[in-house]
Amino acid sequence: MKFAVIEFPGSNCDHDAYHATKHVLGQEAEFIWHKDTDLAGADVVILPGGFSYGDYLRTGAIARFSPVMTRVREFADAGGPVIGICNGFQVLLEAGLLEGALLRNRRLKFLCQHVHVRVEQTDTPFTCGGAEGQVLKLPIAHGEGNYHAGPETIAALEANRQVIFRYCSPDGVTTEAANPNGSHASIAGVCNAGRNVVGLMPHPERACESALGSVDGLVVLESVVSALAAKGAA
Amino acid sequence: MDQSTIDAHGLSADEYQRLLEILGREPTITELGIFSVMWSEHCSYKSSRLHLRRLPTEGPRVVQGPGENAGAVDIGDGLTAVFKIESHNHPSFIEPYQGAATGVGGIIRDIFTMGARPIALLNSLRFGALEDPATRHLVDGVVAGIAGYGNSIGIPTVGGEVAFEPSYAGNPLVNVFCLGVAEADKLAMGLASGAGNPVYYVGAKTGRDGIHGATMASAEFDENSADSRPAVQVGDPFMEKLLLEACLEVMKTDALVGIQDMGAAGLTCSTCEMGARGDVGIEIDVSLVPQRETGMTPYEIMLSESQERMLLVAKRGREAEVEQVFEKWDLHAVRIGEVTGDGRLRIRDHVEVVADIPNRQLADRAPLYDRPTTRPAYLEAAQQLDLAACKAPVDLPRTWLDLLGAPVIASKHWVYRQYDHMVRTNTVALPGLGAGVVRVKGTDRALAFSVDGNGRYCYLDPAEGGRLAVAEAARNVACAGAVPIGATNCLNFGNPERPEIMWQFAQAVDGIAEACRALEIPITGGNVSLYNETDGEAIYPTPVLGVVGVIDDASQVLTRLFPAEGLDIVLLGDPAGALGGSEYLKVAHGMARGRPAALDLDRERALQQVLVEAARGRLICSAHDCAEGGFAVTLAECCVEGGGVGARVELAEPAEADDRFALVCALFGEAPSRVVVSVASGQRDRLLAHARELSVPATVIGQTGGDRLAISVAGEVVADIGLDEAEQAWMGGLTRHFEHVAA
Amino acid sequence: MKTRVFVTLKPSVFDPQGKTIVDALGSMGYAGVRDVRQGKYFELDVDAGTADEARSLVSEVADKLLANPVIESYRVEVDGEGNDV
Amino acid sequence: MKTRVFVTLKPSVFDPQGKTIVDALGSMGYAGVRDVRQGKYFELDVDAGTADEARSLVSEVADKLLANPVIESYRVEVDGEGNDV
Ligand SMILES: Nc1ncnc2c1ncn2[C@@H]1O[C@H](COP(=O)(O)OP(=O)(O)O)[C@@H](O)[C@H]1O
Ligand SMILES: [Mg+2]
Repeated sequence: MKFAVIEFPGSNCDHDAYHATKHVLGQEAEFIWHKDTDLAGADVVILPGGFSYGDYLRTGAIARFSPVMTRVREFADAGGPVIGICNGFQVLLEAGLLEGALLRNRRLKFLCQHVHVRVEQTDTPFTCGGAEGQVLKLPIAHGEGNYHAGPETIAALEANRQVIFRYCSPDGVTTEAANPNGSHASIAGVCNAGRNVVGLMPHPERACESALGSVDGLVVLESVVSALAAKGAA
Repeated sequence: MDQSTIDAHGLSADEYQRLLEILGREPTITELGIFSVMWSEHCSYKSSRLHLRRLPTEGPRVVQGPGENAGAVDIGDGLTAVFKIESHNHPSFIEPYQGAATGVGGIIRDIFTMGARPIALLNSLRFGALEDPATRHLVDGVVAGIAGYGNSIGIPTVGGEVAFEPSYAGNPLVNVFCLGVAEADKLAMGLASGAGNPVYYVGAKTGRDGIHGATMASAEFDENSADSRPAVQVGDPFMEKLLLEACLEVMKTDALVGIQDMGAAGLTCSTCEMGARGDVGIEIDVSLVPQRETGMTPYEIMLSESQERMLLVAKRGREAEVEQVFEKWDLHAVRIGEVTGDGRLRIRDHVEVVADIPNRQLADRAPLYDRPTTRPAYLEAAQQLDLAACKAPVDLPRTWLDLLGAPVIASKHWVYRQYDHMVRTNTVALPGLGAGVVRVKGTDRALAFSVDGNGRYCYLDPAEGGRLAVAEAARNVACAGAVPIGATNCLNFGNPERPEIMWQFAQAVDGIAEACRALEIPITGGNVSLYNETDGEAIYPTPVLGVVGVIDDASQVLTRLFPAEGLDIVLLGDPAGALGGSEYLKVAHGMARGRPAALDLDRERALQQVLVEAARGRLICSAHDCAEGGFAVTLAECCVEGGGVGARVELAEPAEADDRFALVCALFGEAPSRVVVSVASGQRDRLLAHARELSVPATVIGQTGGDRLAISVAGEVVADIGLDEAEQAWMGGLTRHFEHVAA
Repeated sequence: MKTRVFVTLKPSVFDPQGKTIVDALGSMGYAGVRDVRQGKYFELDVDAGTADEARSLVSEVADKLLANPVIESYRVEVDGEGNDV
Repeated sequence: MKTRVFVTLKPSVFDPQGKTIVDALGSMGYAGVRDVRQGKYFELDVDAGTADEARSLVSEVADKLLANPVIESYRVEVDGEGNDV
């Protein structure tokens, strides 16, 4: 199975996504430069975290015009699994592949720390290996992760079960104190209507080895490996 | 050249005379500008060079000592750690966000210029008292600036230190350390060679930024400096990220001869130094230099300090390869000149020659001063500590909590949570847990680093302060389980033209040199920042040491936290502490007096050896150095943060038990070479035996467990606080000052 | 031709920056500042024959890039047009 | 009373954001955009009896908090004043 890790100018978690998929999961992985016009036959696309175009103007705003994004959109439209992590999530939102927007963190400061998120839905390729209500300990590192969408969008997302992760306390309760950035309804990650495109602010790729303090990110990355294996077998 | 122009360039009569000798004629204005920045304190180290020679710079692991853009030490597996520390004090005072941000940008360039991929940043910060809103504004801006740059470029900031003392109110210190890893045989050098080889300029366009920035860093502030502010440099971390990736990629091609970043004194310094190191000349045409503003003169182009620019010398015939790599990153390498065989730095504006200087002489004949030194008069009185007029504390638990909440001691999470400290997925000890530790992918190893320096100790005894700074940084690294293998230093002092300041400087260098020699930690580079004064008030003399250590097995890394209940607590080192220069004296009595406790270098060395070997043998479960606040504070720091465990300890009766301050000394007195470790009972005797072998005192003082922290002396509980109280005081001590700071 | 674009958060969107500024001003004694909203301001210098041309170019750029329609709205001003504030 | 504050980088100060936006627009085919400078825009609702009072309050606030005088300059507009652009 092959992961494509998209590299925008300024991406800085590209190597982390590559390391986690290639060296920890033992899968194939390839960097795809933002000017490339094909995805090298990848089965999964990762839009990594970082600061594409320095986060100038707005996070993800410039990256979404990169040539490679046309291919990513086609891949997603055809049902291919796409995950946007942190800045990658921001790019997916700007590109309209996911709904909503991310505002400055409630307290304005950039925040780097471990948080807990609850898995809300398990029928996406990135959560199928988890259990509903399972609590994952994952790092965040962002200044603009405060999820916002209009009331109708929120209602639709909730009705269609498109909220995939919510910030919560270690025992799984969503509280204001456990919401690090002020996100609406503690939303930490969402998926599209087709459920194959997922975006989240926490970094699963930073939590795949016990030396780094948590292995809960494996739930996310191993899910897609088993989802695709199952599909291949079927 | 008229005298006022010469004066405006800060050249003394002697220096100007030397310039005339070298040129054999009157200089052009561009030449005068070039000499003035190359011979400024900042670039030439004219006041400090003589002293820096006393620092030990050699050792079996040293791959690159001082002289290049950064030093390098061997870390095994054919890899080297490339690291350096730099100050950005003056710019950060003028514009805290941009000053700190561009400081980070500058030190990162020094590292990747050497061909190393930067993998960690640390910072050492000093500000005035936090009660002053102006200080809070500075702290907020500086921290945001460090975060803004480091986070964006994607290099984790894994540690540092912050202290607050009134002496830094008008002159904060912002020192930034960066470390990268390179293959030992692939280090790049900042040198030019081969007449006819093309010289390339790459990166941001040149504007009128920070012209005379290097001379600014070489003059003290006064009331007028607020008005004569030069254009502030604005950092562009996105550009630097592109440069970083493109330069590392270009270096893999072997089409490069040399490379150097344009830091202070920009194009002037980079052309001159690259030429001088390779003993060649360089000729460039400034009209080819990409410019952001119109109508720039050759003088301005040569002296601009615009950020995010690099100078490269490529091999003739390999131009296309170099240009292609930069194109890929949307950077356009521009050929602005070539290497020449005549040893001259020749600057043209189209066809007109605007400067023509013998390069070696510009670099090598920079002035060197043996400035007079005098022992400062304040020392006599300041070193006397008379507590007769002081009230001894009646409520020791209260004093304990007050110290835990003192901003110098309290948790710095308000600072480091703003820094991405996990990017690159190497950080195996998060900031706040002791030394920063990152693993080296592709090996089993990890590197640990700490930056330390106590300005108050140095103020009270500069030589001892220098020794203590080395020892503390190295001890912090050893507490993580790492063997200290190299150091860099940033020497922040006042005006060197004052003999008292120069004396502090010379003494501190002696102290650092002595300790580095004894602990076998070579200095591979560093930075000197002088003229840190405002209206004649100097900062505390503040040498900051950055020590790098290596751990062969990354899974053996230790932090400060007691990991479980039921462990034995052992104090390594002599239990006695002293109040001279202590944080207790400052917090409880508002005094900076006495002498810091003296360092025994043999003891220190043995202690660090015990720590490293105990970590390697997995004898101990945690280790934490007794620093500011003494034993009691250290013990609490082993317990607090997110579900820690309590502790109950028993100390021996102090020798001068009848002294009113005997208990205070035992609890809050400070002294080097003391470390609190936790150990599983099965390993305890091995640890004690091992310590005994190396003549390091080791005392079992208690056990971990429960939800209280209790210290008894001679069977009687003298201080007992709740874990939650301790945690609250410590977690809130710094943060509470920032509840109302706007963005 | 000189043009200006003002990007503001839609009224329904919470503005954490504005809120922090109001709070800070309150604690500095400026209680008279009741509300603050922070937006972005761009000055664009464009090649255009007429003010109309400039406006249509800049509006397109604002639509596509400068503003995020999910949370923001924008307003364009062009030199030489009668700009009402 | 409604007021507006425009904060811009001083002309000599480098604006990396503006530059990145121009470059991005260039590669999107908008070569007609020659230069972009990005600034901040604030809408302040203040208690003030007269436009003059509002202007002096807002100018003070801009000086102290909204603009960084070392690298930025600002301009204030008050509803009901004849604002020249
Ligand atoms: N400016 C900073 N940036 C990042 N981490 C910091 C900073 N200041 C302090 N820390 C972290 O907080 C912890 C405590 O710092 P310090 O009190 O200096 O420790 P020590 O007394 O062991 O030297 C360390 O882990 C350090 O890395
Ligand atoms: Mg320290």
